Amino acid sequence: MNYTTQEFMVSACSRLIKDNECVFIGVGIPLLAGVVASKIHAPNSVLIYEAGGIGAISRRLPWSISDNATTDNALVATELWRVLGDVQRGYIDVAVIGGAQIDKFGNLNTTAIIGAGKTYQRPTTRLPGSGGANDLASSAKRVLIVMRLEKRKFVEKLDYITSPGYIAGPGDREKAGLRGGGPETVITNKCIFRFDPLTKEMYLDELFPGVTVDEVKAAVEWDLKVGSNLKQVEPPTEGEVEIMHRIDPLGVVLGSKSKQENQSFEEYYKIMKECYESMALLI
Amino acid sequence: MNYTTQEFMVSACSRLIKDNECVFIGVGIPLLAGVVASKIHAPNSVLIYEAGGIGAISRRLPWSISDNATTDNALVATELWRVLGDVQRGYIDVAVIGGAQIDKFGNLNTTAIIGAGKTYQRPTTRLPGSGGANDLASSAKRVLIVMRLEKRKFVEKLDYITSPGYIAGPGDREKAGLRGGGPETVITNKCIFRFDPLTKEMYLDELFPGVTVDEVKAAVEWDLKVGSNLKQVEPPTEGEVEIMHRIDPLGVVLGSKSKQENQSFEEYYKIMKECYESMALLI
Amino acid sequence: MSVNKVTTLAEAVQGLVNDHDTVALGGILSREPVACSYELIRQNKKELTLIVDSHDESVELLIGAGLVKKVESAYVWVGVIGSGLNFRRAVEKGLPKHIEVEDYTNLAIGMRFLAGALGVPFLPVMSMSGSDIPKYNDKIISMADPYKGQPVNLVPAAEPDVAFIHVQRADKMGNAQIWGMLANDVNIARAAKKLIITCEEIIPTSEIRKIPNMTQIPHYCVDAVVELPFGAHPLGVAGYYWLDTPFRRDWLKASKTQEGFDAWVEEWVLSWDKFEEYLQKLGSDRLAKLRKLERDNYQIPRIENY
Amino acid sequence: MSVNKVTTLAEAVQGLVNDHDTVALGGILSREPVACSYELIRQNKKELTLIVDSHDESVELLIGAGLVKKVESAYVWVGVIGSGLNFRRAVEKGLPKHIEVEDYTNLAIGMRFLAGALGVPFLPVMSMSGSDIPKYNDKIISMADPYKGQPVNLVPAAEPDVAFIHVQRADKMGNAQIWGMLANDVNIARAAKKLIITCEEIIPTSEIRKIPNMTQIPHYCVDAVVELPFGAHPLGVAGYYWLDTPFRRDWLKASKTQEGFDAWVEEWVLSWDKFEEYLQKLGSDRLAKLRKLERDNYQIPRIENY
Repeated sequence: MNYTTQEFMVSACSRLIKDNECVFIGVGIPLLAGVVASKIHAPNSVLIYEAGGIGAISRRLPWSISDNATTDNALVATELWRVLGDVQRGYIDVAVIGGAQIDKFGNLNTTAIIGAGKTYQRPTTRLPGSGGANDLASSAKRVLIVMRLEKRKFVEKLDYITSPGYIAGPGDREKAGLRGGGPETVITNKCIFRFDPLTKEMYLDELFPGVTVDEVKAAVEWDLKVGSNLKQVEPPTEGEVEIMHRIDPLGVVLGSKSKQENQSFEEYYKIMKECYESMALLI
Repeated sequence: MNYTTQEFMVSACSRLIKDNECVFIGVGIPLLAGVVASKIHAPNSVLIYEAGGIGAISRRLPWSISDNATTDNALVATELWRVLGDVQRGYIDVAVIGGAQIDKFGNLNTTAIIGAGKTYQRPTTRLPGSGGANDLASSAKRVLIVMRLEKRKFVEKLDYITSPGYIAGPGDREKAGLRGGGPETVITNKCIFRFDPLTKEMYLDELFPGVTVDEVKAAVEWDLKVGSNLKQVEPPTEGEVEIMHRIDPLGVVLGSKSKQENQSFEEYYKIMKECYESMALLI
Repeated sequence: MSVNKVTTLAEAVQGLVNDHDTVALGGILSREPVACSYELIRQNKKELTLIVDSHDESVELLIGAGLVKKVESAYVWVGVIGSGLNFRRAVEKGLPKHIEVEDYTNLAIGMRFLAGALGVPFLPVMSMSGSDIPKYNDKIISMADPYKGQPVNLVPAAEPDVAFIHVQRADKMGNAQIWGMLANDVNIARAAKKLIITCEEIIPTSEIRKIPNMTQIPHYCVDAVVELPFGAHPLGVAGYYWLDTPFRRDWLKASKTQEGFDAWVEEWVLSWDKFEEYLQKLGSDRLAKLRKLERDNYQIPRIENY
Repeated sequence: MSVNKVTTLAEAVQGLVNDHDTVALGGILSREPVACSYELIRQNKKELTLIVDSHDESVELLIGAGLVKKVESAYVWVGVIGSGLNFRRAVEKGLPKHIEVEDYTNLAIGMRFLAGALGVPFLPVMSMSGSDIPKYNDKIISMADPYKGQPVNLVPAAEPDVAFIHVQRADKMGNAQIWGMLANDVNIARAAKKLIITCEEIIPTSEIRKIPNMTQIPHYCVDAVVELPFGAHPLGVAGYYWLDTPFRRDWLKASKTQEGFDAWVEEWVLSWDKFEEYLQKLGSDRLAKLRKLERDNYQIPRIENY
């Protein structure tokens, strides 16, 4: 059986969600991972969206952390500051976030690639900013990071630290007064990284089938350490893959982007209807 | 026509409420005053209760700032801190509060009559505390005070300032950073006091019929000034009195306390039913 | 999603409350957790510190029974019907034991709970300047705000060991929906280290999902859920029952002396084994009438999904 | 109680918004006041400072049209479907004009609105320590809290001159009931000096009174009420309509160049006299389908009083 990297990433991420956890979730791969987990091994986990939706059972794939689907059949529909206040208070078990740049201590940049001779106010590439990612990185008990392993993303030094990982090393989170546990795992399209409990440095822990250590090292700017017990990522099960496709029959996350590029309104309408009808069967 | 002092106080207080005002109201005389105002000259005023009820149209006389009746048919039912936050933000036009002791600058004590040789922790008479009164005294645009004119209530020096009036005189509220306008009027069972715009000192402005200046002065510890244009309080109209009795047919506020002392549950039930049936006619 | 937190009040109090705990109570007059105060008295939990905004019976009872070491509050009294006799006796005369007082305003207590709910160490308020409240309370820190130089008063986060909140409806997970005035309950629920929800009715989670905007307390704040109809008697619960004023007047009369209060506790709190017996003692006719006085005026609306 | 604040959007913007104003926008993706952004562009209100948490089209449009001097925000982008091209172009290349940025987190922006709503000059947050956010933002003041010595970051109150919030339902006085996620709207409403409510439907005050717990914005915060069905298009409104993704994709494609965006604004924002014409241009069939995609999944429940 063949799997796409997206399916691999969703499956790998979903397995890191435990039963009974409050899971603070972003859209895309984390969302699919959360739903797969709740249907397979974590039936009592609760998905939480930043803008106020807690425990929704959506029949539509949410397109953001705040669209209408994030409160469909929810347990709670409330305010953004209230939900992020609950994160700060320590109620959230696990958060899944992404980034444009990451360094070896798991610090993330989603604000700006400043670039040579440029400034924060006039950078080479402006990115969206923190959103709630810094709040989650600061206070969630566990943090999972999902991002593609590509050149200039796993860097020696960030242009701007948007969301703290272990900052400059052991003890720094405590000194900064951050209560969350910091990053635990980085899930990419080629491998999974974890963090050394003593040095807090990111190391290669699991490889996707067919990926080599050298291939990973080539994409990482710093001198990447490899775990003493390098594992291979377990492939998705058929059950996992079936569920993710029922949730995303139009391939928003799992499919190719170009497929949707020139969709007419009529096609969009038809696919959206199919999507919620398919999901209805799952509930 | 004869009027009771309670009827006089309700009427006098109600006339100080203007149309379109947000009126932050305590129970008892202020509540009746608010309802009378809304039925006669201030149809667009909105009554606000501290524990979260805004704009209720109750058919039952509320017994507190937080009972079930305070949100009956309300415009908003929300949180205590939110409503008092709105006071602090400056949304409230007029607040009506009471006190156990008052001084000439309109400062109020509702915390403790400490007494000679006693302490705050072990006072002669412990009182309930501020509740929201300090918050209202600090931030409401206008403050009306309702209390009986009795010995040892209008004192030279308070044992404890619970709610600030003009503190120690002109400029003190501004120095303390208080945004509300401070006390405007004190309504008693014998007269109405106001505050000199320059000295901020309380002076006698209106007498109830049959009450003498000396009688008032005798009950006030400091050397009370009398307004240059001493007026007589206009008696209640028949319309006002009719409305207040329809709202309080069991005389909780208007009647004598002793009447209710030994009421059986059956009597209570019957009177409460009459009360809301009577009020239903008014809505 | 089906973690079941339903238990009995006796078990919840036994398992989650310790002597010397700091305790917060929800509601104000409406929805005060009076039955929880009965249970704390029955289990004789001692040396409690209470953090409350403005409370009536739920606090008066604990003070009168000698369980309380300290009260951090804005207001302790018995509404319009009388004074806080137990509170006065304890503070003025040290009977049955002296309690330490720490005064705030309602907004300041509200901000203490909000700070606790947000996980921040303090919040600023504009109130209390120019009054004696900060003078007698070391925990209030006055400062000039670093932005505009305005005087503000900081109050510390309230982080009670345990809180009791009585609501209309909750599911077995603890998702609680409160109707009518909310007092400070949304924040108390989050500020507390342990939270016991008592409710008039446990409803299916599917009912909660019909109107998630009404869920003020999410399950993840909740440690125990107890179904406890009339759990606020003699006080009221919006949509469920109105104030039992004659009962309140009777216990207030009894509270005129410590002996009178002790006898009242003996009769109304210690004489039964289960709360149902307390309700039987009141009689079903009386309870039905209290319900009618409320429901003739207000009922929780029926929520119809399409 | 019948003060009528109903007006048209054109009049509200004309009367209540000035050049150089600080402007806040409600919603996030759902209920973003997109039609209000159209109207600001039509009236060419200039040199605006925006304070927003995480926004999509409502902010992108204003930036692309050159109305914005500065953005104080946590996140500006176009959801999952693409980048914030206008934002990037303005910050990176100064087209159509450079905008100053001031970064926060979503919680920090939320606390800025909460501070404004409470009338306090600042609030503390635990986030942002150990990151570069405070390094580039002078308004964030780091301090050791005076209670426990913990590091906290103070953020200043947001006090926008004017805010736009699009809701499902409001009455003529301005009492607004919001369903689904609330974002920061409850605080934005209170923090703003002037507030314009646009809504899908104006409902009678008697409907508001059926469920006062759902009134998140009291009338006393509100300066103008505008009935504006589809006022968030192409974004969604819970219970009313779903995202018009193809429309979003088209304007995003147009935004790839400034010229493309300008032409898009000409066609979709400046070519009509009334918002109804914009809706006619979209076509009633398309609007009906967007409504169906939403209502097959979620409708605002019917509230039945007994």
